[in-house]
Amino acid sequence: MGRIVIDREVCKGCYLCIKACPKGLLRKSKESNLHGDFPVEFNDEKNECIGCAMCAMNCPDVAIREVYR
Amino acid sequence: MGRIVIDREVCKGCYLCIKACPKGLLRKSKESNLHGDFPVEFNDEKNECIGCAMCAMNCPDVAIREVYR
Amino acid sequence: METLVYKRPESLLKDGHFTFCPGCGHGVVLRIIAELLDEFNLQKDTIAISSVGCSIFLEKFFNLDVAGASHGRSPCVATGVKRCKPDKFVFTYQGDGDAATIGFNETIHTACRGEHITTIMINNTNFGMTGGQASATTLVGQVTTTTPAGRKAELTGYPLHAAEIISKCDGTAYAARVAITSTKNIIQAKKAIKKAFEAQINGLGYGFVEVLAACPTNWHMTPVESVEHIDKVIETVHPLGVFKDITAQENK
Amino acid sequence: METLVYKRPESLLKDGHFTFCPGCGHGVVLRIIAELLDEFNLQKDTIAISSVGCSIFLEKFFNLDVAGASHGRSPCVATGVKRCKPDKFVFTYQGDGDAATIGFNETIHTACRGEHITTIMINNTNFGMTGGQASATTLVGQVTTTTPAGRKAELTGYPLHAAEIISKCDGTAYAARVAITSTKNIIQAKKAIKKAFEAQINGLGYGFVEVLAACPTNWHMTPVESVEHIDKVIETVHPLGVFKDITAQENK
Amino acid sequence: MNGDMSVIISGFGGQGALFAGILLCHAAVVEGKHTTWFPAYGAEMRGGAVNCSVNISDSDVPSPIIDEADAVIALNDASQEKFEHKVKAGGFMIINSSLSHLKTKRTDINYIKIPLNELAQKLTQPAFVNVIALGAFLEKTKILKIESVKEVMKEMAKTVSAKKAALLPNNLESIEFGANIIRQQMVTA
Amino acid sequence: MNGDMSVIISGFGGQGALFAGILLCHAAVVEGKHTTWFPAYGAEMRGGAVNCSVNISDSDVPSPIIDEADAVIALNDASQEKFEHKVKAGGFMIINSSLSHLKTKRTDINYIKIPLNELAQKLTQPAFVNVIALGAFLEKTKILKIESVKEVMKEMAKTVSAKKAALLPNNLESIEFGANIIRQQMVTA
Amino acid sequence: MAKVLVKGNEAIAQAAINAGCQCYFGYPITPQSEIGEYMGEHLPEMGRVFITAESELASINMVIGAGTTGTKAMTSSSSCGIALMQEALSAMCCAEVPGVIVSVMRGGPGLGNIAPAQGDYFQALKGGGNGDYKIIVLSPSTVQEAIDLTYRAFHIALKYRNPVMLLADGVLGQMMEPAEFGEYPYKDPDVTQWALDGANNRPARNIVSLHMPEGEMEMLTNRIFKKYEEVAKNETTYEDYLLSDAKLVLTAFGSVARVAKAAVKRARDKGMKVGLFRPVTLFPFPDKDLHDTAKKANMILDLELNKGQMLLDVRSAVFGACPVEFYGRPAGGLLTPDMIYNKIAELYAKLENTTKTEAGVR
Amino acid sequence: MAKVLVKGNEAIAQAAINAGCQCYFGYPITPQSEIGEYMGEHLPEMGRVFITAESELASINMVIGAGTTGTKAMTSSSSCGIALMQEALSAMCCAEVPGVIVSVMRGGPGLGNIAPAQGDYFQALKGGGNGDYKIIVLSPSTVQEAIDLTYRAFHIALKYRNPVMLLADGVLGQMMEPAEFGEYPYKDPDVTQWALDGANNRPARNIVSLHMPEGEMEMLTNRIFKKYEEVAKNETTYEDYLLSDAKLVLTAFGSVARVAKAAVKRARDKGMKVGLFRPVTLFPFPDKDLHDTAKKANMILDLELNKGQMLLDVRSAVFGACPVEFYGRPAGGLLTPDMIYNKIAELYAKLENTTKTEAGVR
Ligand SMILES: Cc1ncc(C[n+]2csc(CCOP(=O)(O)OP(=O)(O)O)c2C)c(N)n1
Ligand SMILES: Cc1ncc(C[n+]2csc(CCOP(=O)(O)OP(=O)(O)O)c2C)c(N)n1
Ligand code: SF4
Ligand code: SF4
Ligand code: SF4
Ligand code: SF4
Ligand code: SF4
Ligand code: SF4
Ligand SMILES: [Mg+2]
Ligand SMILES: [Mg+2]
Repeated sequence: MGRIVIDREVCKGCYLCIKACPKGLLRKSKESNLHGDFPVEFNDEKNECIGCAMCAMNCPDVAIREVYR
Repeated sequence: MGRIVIDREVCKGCYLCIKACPKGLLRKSKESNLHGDFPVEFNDEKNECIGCAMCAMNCPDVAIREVYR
Repeated sequence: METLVYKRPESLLKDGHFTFCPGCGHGVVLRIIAELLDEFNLQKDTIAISSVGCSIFLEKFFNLDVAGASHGRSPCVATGVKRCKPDKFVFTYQGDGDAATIGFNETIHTACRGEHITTIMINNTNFGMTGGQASATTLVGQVTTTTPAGRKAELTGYPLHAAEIISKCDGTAYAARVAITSTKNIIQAKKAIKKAFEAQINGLGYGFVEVLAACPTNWHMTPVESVEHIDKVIETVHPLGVFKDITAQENK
Repeated sequence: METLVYKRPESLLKDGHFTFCPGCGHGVVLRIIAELLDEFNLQKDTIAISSVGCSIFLEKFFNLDVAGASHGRSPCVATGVKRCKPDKFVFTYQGDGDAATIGFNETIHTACRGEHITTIMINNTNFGMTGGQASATTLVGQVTTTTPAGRKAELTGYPLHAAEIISKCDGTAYAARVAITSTKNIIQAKKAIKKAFEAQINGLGYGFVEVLAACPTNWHMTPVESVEHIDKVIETVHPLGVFKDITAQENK
Repeated sequence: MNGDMSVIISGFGGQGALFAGILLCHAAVVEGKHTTWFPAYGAEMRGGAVNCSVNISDSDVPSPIIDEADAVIALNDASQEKFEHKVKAGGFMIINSSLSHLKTKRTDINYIKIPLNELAQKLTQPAFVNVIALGAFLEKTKILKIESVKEVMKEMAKTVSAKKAALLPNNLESIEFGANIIRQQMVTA
Repeated sequence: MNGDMSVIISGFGGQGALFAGILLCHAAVVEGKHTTWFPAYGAEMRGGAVNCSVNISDSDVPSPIIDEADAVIALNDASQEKFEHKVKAGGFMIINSSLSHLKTKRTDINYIKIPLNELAQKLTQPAFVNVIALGAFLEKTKILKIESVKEVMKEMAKTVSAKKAALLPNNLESIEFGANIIRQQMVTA
Repeated sequence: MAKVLVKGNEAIAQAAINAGCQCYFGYPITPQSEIGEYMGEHLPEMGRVFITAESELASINMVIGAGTTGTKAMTSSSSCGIALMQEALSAMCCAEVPGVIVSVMRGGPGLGNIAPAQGDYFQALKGGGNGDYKIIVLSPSTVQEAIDLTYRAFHIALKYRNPVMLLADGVLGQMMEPAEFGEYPYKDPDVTQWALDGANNRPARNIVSLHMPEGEMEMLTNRIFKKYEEVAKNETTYEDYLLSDAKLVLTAFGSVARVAKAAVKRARDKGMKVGLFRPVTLFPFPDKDLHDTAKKANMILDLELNKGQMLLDVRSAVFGACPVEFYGRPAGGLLTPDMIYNKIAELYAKLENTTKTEAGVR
Repeated sequence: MAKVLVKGNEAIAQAAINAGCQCYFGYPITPQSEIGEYMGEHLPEMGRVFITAESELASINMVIGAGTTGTKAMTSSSSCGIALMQEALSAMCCAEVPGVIVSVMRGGPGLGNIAPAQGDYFQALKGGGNGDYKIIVLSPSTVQEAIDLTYRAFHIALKYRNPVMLLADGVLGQMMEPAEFGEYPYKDPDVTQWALDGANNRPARNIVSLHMPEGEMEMLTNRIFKKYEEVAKNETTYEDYLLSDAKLVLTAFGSVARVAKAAVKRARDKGMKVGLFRPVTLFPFPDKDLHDTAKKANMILDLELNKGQMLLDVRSAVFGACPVEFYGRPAGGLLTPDMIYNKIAELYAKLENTTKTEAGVR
């Protein structure tokens, strides 16, 4: 059971993490951040996150700051 | 039966032709030329030259101007 | 109890954030480098050489001493630094324009000299910073701002294969081409960069890692399309692989 | 009746003579080039690019139009010439310092572009003209004026293998290393240069021939010792061979 | 209003500040006026600040660089901050109130606050905040005819890619909409 | 002869014109004099012309470049041709008559013709025409002591390769022989 | 032909095409990459040559190759890129190879920044190449002039067999204004007398820059400097803007000159006798004309986007005929009409209070 | 220490070693290859760094690397080799990287020839790098001074964190004369405050030349030019040879100055009031001193082995205080004492016949 921390102001909305997450736990947010980008949000209602950090590894902006397992 | 023409003023006395001639028909001259080099001379008393032009091919200075066969 | 399995590497500046475009490959590679510096505990002993291209602002990203080089010359600057500070860890971070186009001579001769430095070359097959013109690694057919009709081999020739050539230099200890297009490839890329770092740390010679990376902005693709493009198209021209690894030979 | 089986090639200047030292390898290669220009009847249609090194005075040897390049840049000058005069025959004549040291980037990128030109590179493993300093192709252990104690790999690395690297460029049609140390080798060398010329004539791409040649003066050897040194020592480091020949591949 | 006009259009990369200026200049040429366009770029790759200075005149324009502008169009807060002091006394500033909540600082100029991003949502998508602002600017100044800009848009559509050309109706709608904002005084001061 | 002397030594590459000048300068230093040596090289790789200008003086030598030389040593014909006009009126020129059969052109200078190459054959081989000429020059001018040059030769032999050091006796013999040429007037005028 | 709205960089590129430029060799650099991009789009279509070279070193040497065949060729770059061309530029002057180089200055030194600047006056005019040589340098102030001088550059490069540099700054390269292309107005000289095209039934030719025999280089250099005197006689060009009665004369080149004009206009409105002397050719520099102008003036104010580079030529030309003041900003700082006007007002006030002053030393 | 007979090039090399030069990076070129050869022989033995770089571009950038660590490093080259270093030199000044560059001028332009010349004054002083920057340039006239100025070069490079060039000509590089090495006489500044050696328990440092934020480069340039004012104040050096009553003042640098001295001596013997003003620092140029000298003189005769390069600085400094004449030979032609003497006699005769003349225009 895992958890991730996203810095939504740093996220640029490239969505490579969405592609990377084996559990499909990331999605585009509906609200833009201060830069006008639509960051991703962590959506793990069913506690599926395995803390594999694949999302973080694929993030070009280190916007996924922490991953817990 | 061959023959070669050496330009003794152009010859710089490197003696690569001596090394190249399969018949040993070239030798260092005893007199220097105007540049102070001791050119080679063609010494084919027994008419051994086969006109193979190996001497000319090895000459870095095109000092062996002509080869006849 | 929750354990922290991943965090932002310490070798990055606390408040620094990358100024790259969304989905730009530079970010992933810089993070990998920072992670490795953390793992090797090298942050304090590193001098990084920045080069001219989108990554020019290394000092704004890394908590490292940084010397800036002119376009293509970072291997020389690195050589000067390393020869004066042989105990320090010295790497150059360059683009394909920098390391393989204007500066390929410097790269090659540094490799031949077997300098104990490491070069990470980000190959996004174009000059990213100046707006996406064709570089020496641009694919035949690739549309760039200087080849709007696609690069034509008859007119401007063929892409240069940097890692392969560098592997032919006798001073090279390690040369590889990797990509960062998937978790698997990212893990591979990190391994390769680690190997190249170790070549320096162990005094074996020059380490060179070419990383195929996305430039979504100039490719006019989304980031996701871009990484797919690398896997599907670019890797057929610039194949992934380890082209030289003198430790592997020793092991044999 | 006597037949003339060999004469001084017409493409050499009538009154020109080489200003090289006795036994210098440049002379043999220039003669081979002149012979081939005669054979291909190209004298009238050739523009030769001279480079900086002992061979710089091409215009004093050849009865050819000559453009002089700065040190290392003759492939660029040749490119400019050839692109403007695609029907002319264009070759560069360079040393190892010129083509493989300061100018190796130009050589490589010209090869990658597949320019329809030919490069003859005389590798005498040093800077002849300036007095025998170490170049990129200098052997480990070789004594030169800048390595009076012999080139040390730990300090200045390893020799660069030009022909091998050029063969890795996709625009290269032909790349070979030859020597002119014996009649047999001279015949081979001429064949290689002929192949490289044909690559241009037939529009196949870039031709590159590296010729191992003696520099007796700076090697402090007699000419005869020098050619023996090439065969015995230099060829073990810079091996002879054809590293790329796209016509051979086609034939297969 | 006489025939001379200097305007600075500023925003972050992607908002089209530069393009709005280009449209304006082209329209000036259509009307036979003298004009200059001069861009400036920021340091960042992502979302960097950009702006352009546009002069329109009946006679020669010596300096493309503007000391004091008759008008400033600020498409975001940073632009407002940077250029507020550049407006000539008596001039005006268009502010994108969707992205800027900064207090205005001057009393000797007019402010035209338009919630450009919000208004843009009401149009056929995509709609263009830069073009909307340009429409407003032209209606306010009457320095050039809206029709001239439309003509330019149509001409441009002929030479660009089909994908871009397809946006012509959106552009035409945006500029007209921008003009209407002024006509209908949908602005806050 | 006062303490000032300017001499040009010239020949083709390999004849040692430059080295003769260096010996001279070193000897000047040994005797605590001021001195300059300045070389010039020709364009050819093979047998190109080389020369050096040497000044010896009791005071500062401002110019290493010589307009008019007190003496010229011409080791071959080309050197004679090139430098004959450079000799100061009243000065002299040593000519290597083995390699030069040119007519002399001036009446206001002295000529010392020495068949250097032929004479060298008489010495322990190898013998050095440049050093022989230097010996003659010194004996003629007495500007420096032959002994000083010998001292320099001995010092030099200590720092060079064994192969070169082995030539010390030949050098010593050559210089002495050169001096003897003058002493015994084995010259033609 | 009608006026079209065109960006400086693109105007230069199109003008080069109109001038018959057959080859473009270049390496991208801001703020002039549009030139290469424009060429990359258009030249191949026209069957002309376009190569993105591996470096600026390569570009300029390709230009040399083209030049030796008498073909019109061009490269363009900026600041640090131009720095890499210095060896070749010197060699070109020596071997008398024609070619056109466009330099669009950005902020320096070093990588500097990409803002407009004029810090490369020394680079263009005094060069970092070795030896005595001169590049002919043309300095446009408007987009129209960029077109006209591009035409002229191609012509005189061939005419004098010398490199010609179009020295623009980032303002001019990046700005747009309406301009007219017209037709290439020159009749170019015959190149067949010297160009390389194979020694077919004529003596072989060579175009080289090494000349070892004693005295040969000196003679050559002197001959080339005679040619430069010709160039000076025929080509020296400057703009006289309200100089006839000017007490305070501004000197400025390129985009600064047009900004200065705005300030001069304002000063004239206020009754100040101010004029502008704008060198159009930076080499040949209008020494004599400037000296004569200075003799009639009370003061010269040199304006540049640098720390004072043309200033040296101005001082040498003025040579004490009147005092010379300098006002400039380096490395991307811009001079605006206001700034210049204020400086004018300040100096003019002083002038009113003094008579002709003694020459100052920089 | 006793005087030894030493060749200019080797004196420079040995002086560099004495000065504590830890690294030499270079690429051979006549007439200075002896410097690299000397270093290649001695540095490795001493455990110091010697690399024959792949080019001059590489050499100077290696010097930069060494310089960023605060290590004393040097390169040497000639003419076309120095041309290739221009980009890096500009970057060094911008990033404030110390380093010593020895330039031994040969005949130019282009490959030119290998004869001594002074055609690279502009190259050294005005540069081909981009932007506003200054290299400190020291010009020795004797082998002794070559040693002393090499010492000084290493010191002030570190002191001001700027490249320093020793500008010698082929005469000085190739000639031998007795000289004394002595000890390196300077106490060098502490570099640990800025040098790169890993961000260990201190904030990370950077030494870079790109500064994009608006105004940053301008501030930086202005600060560096303030530093240059410091340099000018502290370091400006020239030699005054019989100037006090001179009516005709010769200006010359490097080896020409010593030849000129011989001519001055002769002229003085003939009763002519002639003197020599020899700038030792070419940047900082002794403007003010020269101007003051010119004010007292009736004429200046500038002598150079080129077509008139320092002349521009001389004219700017003199600025009309007296007329300036030029006499020079380019591309390997030498000035001899006779030639200079004759020119002196010619001009002096004119001077005697006129009073102070009006300032001419070059
Ligand atoms: C000498 C020189 N030439 C050109 C430039 C302009 N320039 C800056 S970045 C760049 C290209 C960078 O491309 P690359 O190295 O591939 O890096 P990327 O931006 O793609 O990561 C160029 C050509 C320069 N700064 N200096
Ligand atoms: C830019 C530049 N650097 C250095 C030189 C000096 N230089 C002249 S020839 C030469 C070396 C030539 O060596 P190579 O190319 O191997 O030719 P070789 O004489 O051995 O045949 C050098 C370094 C130069 N002319 N230009
Ligand atoms: S840690 Fe793994 S499972 Fe969790 S969000 Fe990231 S990628 Fe998905
Ligand atoms: S990968 Fe990073 S930047 Fe991209 S969308 Fe995910 S969190 Fe945001
Ligand atoms: S032709 Fe052949 S046989 Fe005759 S001399 Fe030459 S090498 Fe000897
Ligand atoms: S090879 Fe040629 S140069 Fe050498 S000795 Fe024989 S003839 Fe003479
Ligand atoms: S232009 Fe390309 S390489 Fe540069 S930051 Fe953007 S995506 Fe990355
Ligand atoms: S120095 Fe060497 S390469 Fe040059 S001419 Fe002499 S032998 Fe040939
Ligand atoms: Mg790239
Ligand atoms: Mg060689």
